[in-house]
Amino acid sequence: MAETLLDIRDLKTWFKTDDGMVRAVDGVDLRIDRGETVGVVGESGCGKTVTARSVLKLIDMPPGRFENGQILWQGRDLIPLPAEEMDKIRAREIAIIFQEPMTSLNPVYTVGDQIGEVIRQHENLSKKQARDAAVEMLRLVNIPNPGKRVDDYPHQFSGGMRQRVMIAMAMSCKPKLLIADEPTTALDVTIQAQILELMQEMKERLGMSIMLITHAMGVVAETCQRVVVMYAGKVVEEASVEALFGNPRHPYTQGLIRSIPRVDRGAEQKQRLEAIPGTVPSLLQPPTGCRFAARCKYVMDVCTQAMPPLKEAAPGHFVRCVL
Amino acid sequence: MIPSLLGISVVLFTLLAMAPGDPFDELATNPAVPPEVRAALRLKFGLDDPVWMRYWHWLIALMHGDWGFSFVSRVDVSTLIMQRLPVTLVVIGASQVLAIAVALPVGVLAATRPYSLFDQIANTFAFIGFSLPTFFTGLVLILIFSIQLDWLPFVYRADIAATGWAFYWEHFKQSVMPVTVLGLFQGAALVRFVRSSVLDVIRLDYVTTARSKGIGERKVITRHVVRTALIPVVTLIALQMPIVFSGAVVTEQIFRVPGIGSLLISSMLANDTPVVMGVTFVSACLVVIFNLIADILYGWLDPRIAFR
Amino acid sequence: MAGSTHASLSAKAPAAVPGARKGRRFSPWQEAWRRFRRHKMALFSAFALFLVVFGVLAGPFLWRVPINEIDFAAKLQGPSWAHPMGTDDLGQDLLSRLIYGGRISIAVGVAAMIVAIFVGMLVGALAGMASGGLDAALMWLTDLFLSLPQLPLLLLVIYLFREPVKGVLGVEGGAFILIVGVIGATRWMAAARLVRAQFLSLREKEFVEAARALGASRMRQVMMHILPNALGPVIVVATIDIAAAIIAESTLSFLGLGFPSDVPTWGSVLRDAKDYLDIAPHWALFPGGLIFITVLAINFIGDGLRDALDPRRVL
Amino acid sequence: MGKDQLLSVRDLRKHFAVKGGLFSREVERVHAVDGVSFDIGKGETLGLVGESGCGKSTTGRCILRLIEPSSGEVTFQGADVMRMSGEALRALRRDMQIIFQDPYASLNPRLTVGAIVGEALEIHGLAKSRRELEERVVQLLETVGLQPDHMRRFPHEFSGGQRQRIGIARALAVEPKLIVCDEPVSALDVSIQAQVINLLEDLQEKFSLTYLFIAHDLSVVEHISTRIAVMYLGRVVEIAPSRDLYDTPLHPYTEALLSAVPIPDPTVKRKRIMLQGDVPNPIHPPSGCHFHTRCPIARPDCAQRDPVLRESRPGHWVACHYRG
Repeated sequence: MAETLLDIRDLKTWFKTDDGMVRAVDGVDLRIDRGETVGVVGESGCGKTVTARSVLKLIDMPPGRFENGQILWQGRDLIPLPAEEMDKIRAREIAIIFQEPMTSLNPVYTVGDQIGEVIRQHENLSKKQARDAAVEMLRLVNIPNPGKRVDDYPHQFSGGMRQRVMIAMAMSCKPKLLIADEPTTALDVTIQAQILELMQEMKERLGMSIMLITHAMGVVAETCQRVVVMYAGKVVEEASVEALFGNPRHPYTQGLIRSIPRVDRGAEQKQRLEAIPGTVPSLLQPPTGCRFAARCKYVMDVCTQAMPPLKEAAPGHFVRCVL
Repeated sequence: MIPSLLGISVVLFTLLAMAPGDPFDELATNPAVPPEVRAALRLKFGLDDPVWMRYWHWLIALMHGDWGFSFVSRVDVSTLIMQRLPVTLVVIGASQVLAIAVALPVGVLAATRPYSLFDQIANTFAFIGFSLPTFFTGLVLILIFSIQLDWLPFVYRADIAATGWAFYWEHFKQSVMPVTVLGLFQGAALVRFVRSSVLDVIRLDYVTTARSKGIGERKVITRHVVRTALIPVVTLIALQMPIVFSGAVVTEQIFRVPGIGSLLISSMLANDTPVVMGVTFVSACLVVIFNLIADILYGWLDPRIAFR
Repeated sequence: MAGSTHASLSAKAPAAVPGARKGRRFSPWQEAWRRFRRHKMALFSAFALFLVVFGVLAGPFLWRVPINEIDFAAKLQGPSWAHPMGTDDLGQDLLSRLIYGGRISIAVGVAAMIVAIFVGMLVGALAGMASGGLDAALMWLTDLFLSLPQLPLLLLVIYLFREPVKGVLGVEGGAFILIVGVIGATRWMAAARLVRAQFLSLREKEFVEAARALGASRMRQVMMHILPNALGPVIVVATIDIAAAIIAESTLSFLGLGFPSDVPTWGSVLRDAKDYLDIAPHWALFPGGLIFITVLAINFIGDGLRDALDPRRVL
Repeated sequence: MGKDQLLSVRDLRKHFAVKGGLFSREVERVHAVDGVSFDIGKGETLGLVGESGCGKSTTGRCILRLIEPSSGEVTFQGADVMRMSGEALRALRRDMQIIFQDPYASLNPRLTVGAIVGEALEIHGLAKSRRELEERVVQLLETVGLQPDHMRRFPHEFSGGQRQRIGIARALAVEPKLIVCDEPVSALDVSIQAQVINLLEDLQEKFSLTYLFIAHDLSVVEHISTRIAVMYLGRVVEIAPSRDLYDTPLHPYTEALLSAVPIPDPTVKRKRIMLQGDVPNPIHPPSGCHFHTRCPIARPDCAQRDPVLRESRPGHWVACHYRG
């Protein structure tokens, strides 16, 4: 078995709001091994982004706080780590890219400055050397004419190019893990394909792992080896990508897969979409039982009484359902 | 900039032209001026010309620095203003520096620790600061530091009979109160603005990106937050210049600082119209110049502007 | 002040899922009141302002000492039972003079705000609905007025027009109209810019587009969809404008260019008092304190309203 | 297209002026819509797909005259939409409606749901009394799957999917014939998307509606549309029945677009056509065929000649010099 890089255990990240405590992440277990791509899927508000940001402790505290759990990075818990120690992990060991390439770069500095800043922080380089390294990174992510573009400001780049710059920045210290938080959601489909391919290429070149946060099942199916499905702050299913799409066990996962229109199906297979009725429950006072119970078509009495545990239904296939 | 100055000159001229009576009333009521001289003056200043002609002549004269003649002091208005202007600029400049020096750190600190005790105290003082009218703060300071404690003089004297360090010390002592009054009033409004501007920036995605780089919170705040948050602050400082001038007029009046503000008030009370017009125009010009400086600073702070 | 940035802070926290407050229903105005109530200083200030306004309105009926009763025997006295706020150099009762002055100051503040907001909304709405030439011209005018030094201009206008207006409208009425008009005329720009910005952003909003697609007339679009949504920030600016106008009026009076010298306003009482600071500090502290408390209360209420009506803007 | 045609668009263009400099002169022009033509038959759904900035939303709004087009013809039920004004335009508003993308921005936060849905009835005088209006609003809410007591609530009390239903009820109030659906499900979560798509399909059947369905998501468009028009940089590059378009795409852009759509099935392996670079700036669109800068099969003359949309197979139109 491969070496475990990241091991999140029973993580609870809650937010204090005017209306009460929002349990955005409410007991999440997640493991990422060296060299693998793990997809974390779920709808908006399911806690996938908060989980990702919790790993790098990028949550504003207050209003957020770690209520419980451990984030073990190569065996070391990050939660109690002091800020200076955490800064040595950021970018050098774990890097992150975000959904909105348009707003993720500081508009008042050149992209060269911003890439150079990371490099100089973690490696002892001169300004000139850092600039050269930034040019090299831009070349690596296939930005045309990197020697010239390194002095351009973010607003002079298109959305897809900015995401490339973000990837260049994230890769510049050769991290072991890249957290990609909806990296292609804001991009057009042809640009999305380019970025996904670039990430794949980077992964192979640097031998790193990827934690891919997304709501698009298609993206997961095409890029990940293992998938974690989240619903209302909890992991409901975890399996290899083949097992998850071939034999989804949780009713939510099943619904999610069946509610997507499939462009590859012929007319004869075309059918009405299977919608999941209702809406996501409030994370302020989540229901006591299974959080999906109110929308589940197989719901039973036992579902509303206690939260079912995440149990191994088949080797490597975990599901949080009594069925 | 030129259109604004022209606009201001039109506003001023319109006011002057609409005002009843004639700017030469003062001369008219003065028995020492013979009627034929008055008629000659009317002709010279073209008072019987159509309005636009009068405006044109007035504008040309204005641009040549020919701003008229003070009826009271019997000197050229431009000379009078040039005598008084440096004092005002020093007071305003010093108070702006004080305001920024107080507001920047306090505002940034308050915004990085929202709802902390520090934030709440800073916020309360900011509210008190800009709710206190300058004339009242001035009187209270005089009451405390000049009358009760007798530390500081409450009359500003232009002619200090001292040399060397003593000269500067006296100047410093008499400037403390006017500068403080004006500076704290400005600073209070600025604290709130800096705080909100920083709060706006601190939520942005690129600040999270900066944090994820592991460069440390200090660098994140100074390099990535403050720099961008300053952009709207610069605009606000420029936009507030008219208010600063208003404050300066009052402060100069209270502490009897011989600047253009007190010149304005004394000329009004003495019905010295050319001086009143001149001072108003000069202060308008200064505001426009400050706006221009702000625009330049803005372009320098924000690279996106240059490409528009 | 707690509360002034609630919205901005919780923006990062995941949005509370709708339906979280099931059963409790709030109209937008109720929601605003709920937020306003959380701003403790604003609530307290509203109470303080109510006391001041009630005091100056009901004061003359409760405290019947005439404002101009001269009593040299009692001049420059500190607070006492006979004169709760002391007397001035002519032995006139300060309490009744300040009650009278408060009426003027607050009336000027409110009236000048109405003028400023009316002009500002008119200019802003016109500029915001008309695009192109008219918009550019109106905004140029607004920027021009913004760069005028307000106080010198105020003083200039009053200096030039005081006499003729007095001739037409009488001493006190003339001064009132002139001061209100001039303060209003130099303070409408903020409202104009704000209303224009609101209109520009709102008229592109999809719900306005939907109304257009339904065939709503331009008037209906403005009155039903744009204006009600633009109103929140305008109310905030209007509130703070009252405070600014009170300061402006007091400043004019303090400089001796406001109301005629025999009319006691808070500013003019302070002006008279400033030469007696050493022997009768109470004379200056009472009017100054009243201006301060009134202005502070209004500013806090404005802040509370901002939290309630316009959660995203902070200044 | 025959006599069952409801809407016909010919050579529609919209240029936005980019203003700048002193006195806001027009300095540049964005060619948002650059000569678009298509027809929609009664009861069908025409999908309009393309990437952001290709002009698909502008096209939809120009048809409704929410944006005044720069030139071109729009004929609705035989009437010239471009020349309508006053009463005729008001009448048109009853026949053509729109559903928006952003369920948060598309409902006036100050009005109750009842007022929002009832507004059209009020404007067009479709209800004689307060009671009749309320009854009609209740009926509309039930049609889109909401409860009658929802009419007294305000938009902020609803989730995204429910708000989208309110927007649909508002559009249905005037009993339109054509509804322009402008990215109606893009802002919704996957499970909610399916609810809204199903609702739109049900309503189409129930009220024999015609849709112009604008979206960037090819799988959604393919699912709901009878025919699909693909747009690139202000122009339609291909129109075909939806299955036909998927099975045999002719235009190289359509081909690349289809191959880039991720399939939620790890067992499906496809060859992906990777397009190079980004969509060019619509201020300076490339000469000739707008796609030639990224086209894998471009030849030198593609930069010179504008391709015209021609019928390569019955019902399958394509604008390419070398395909079809």
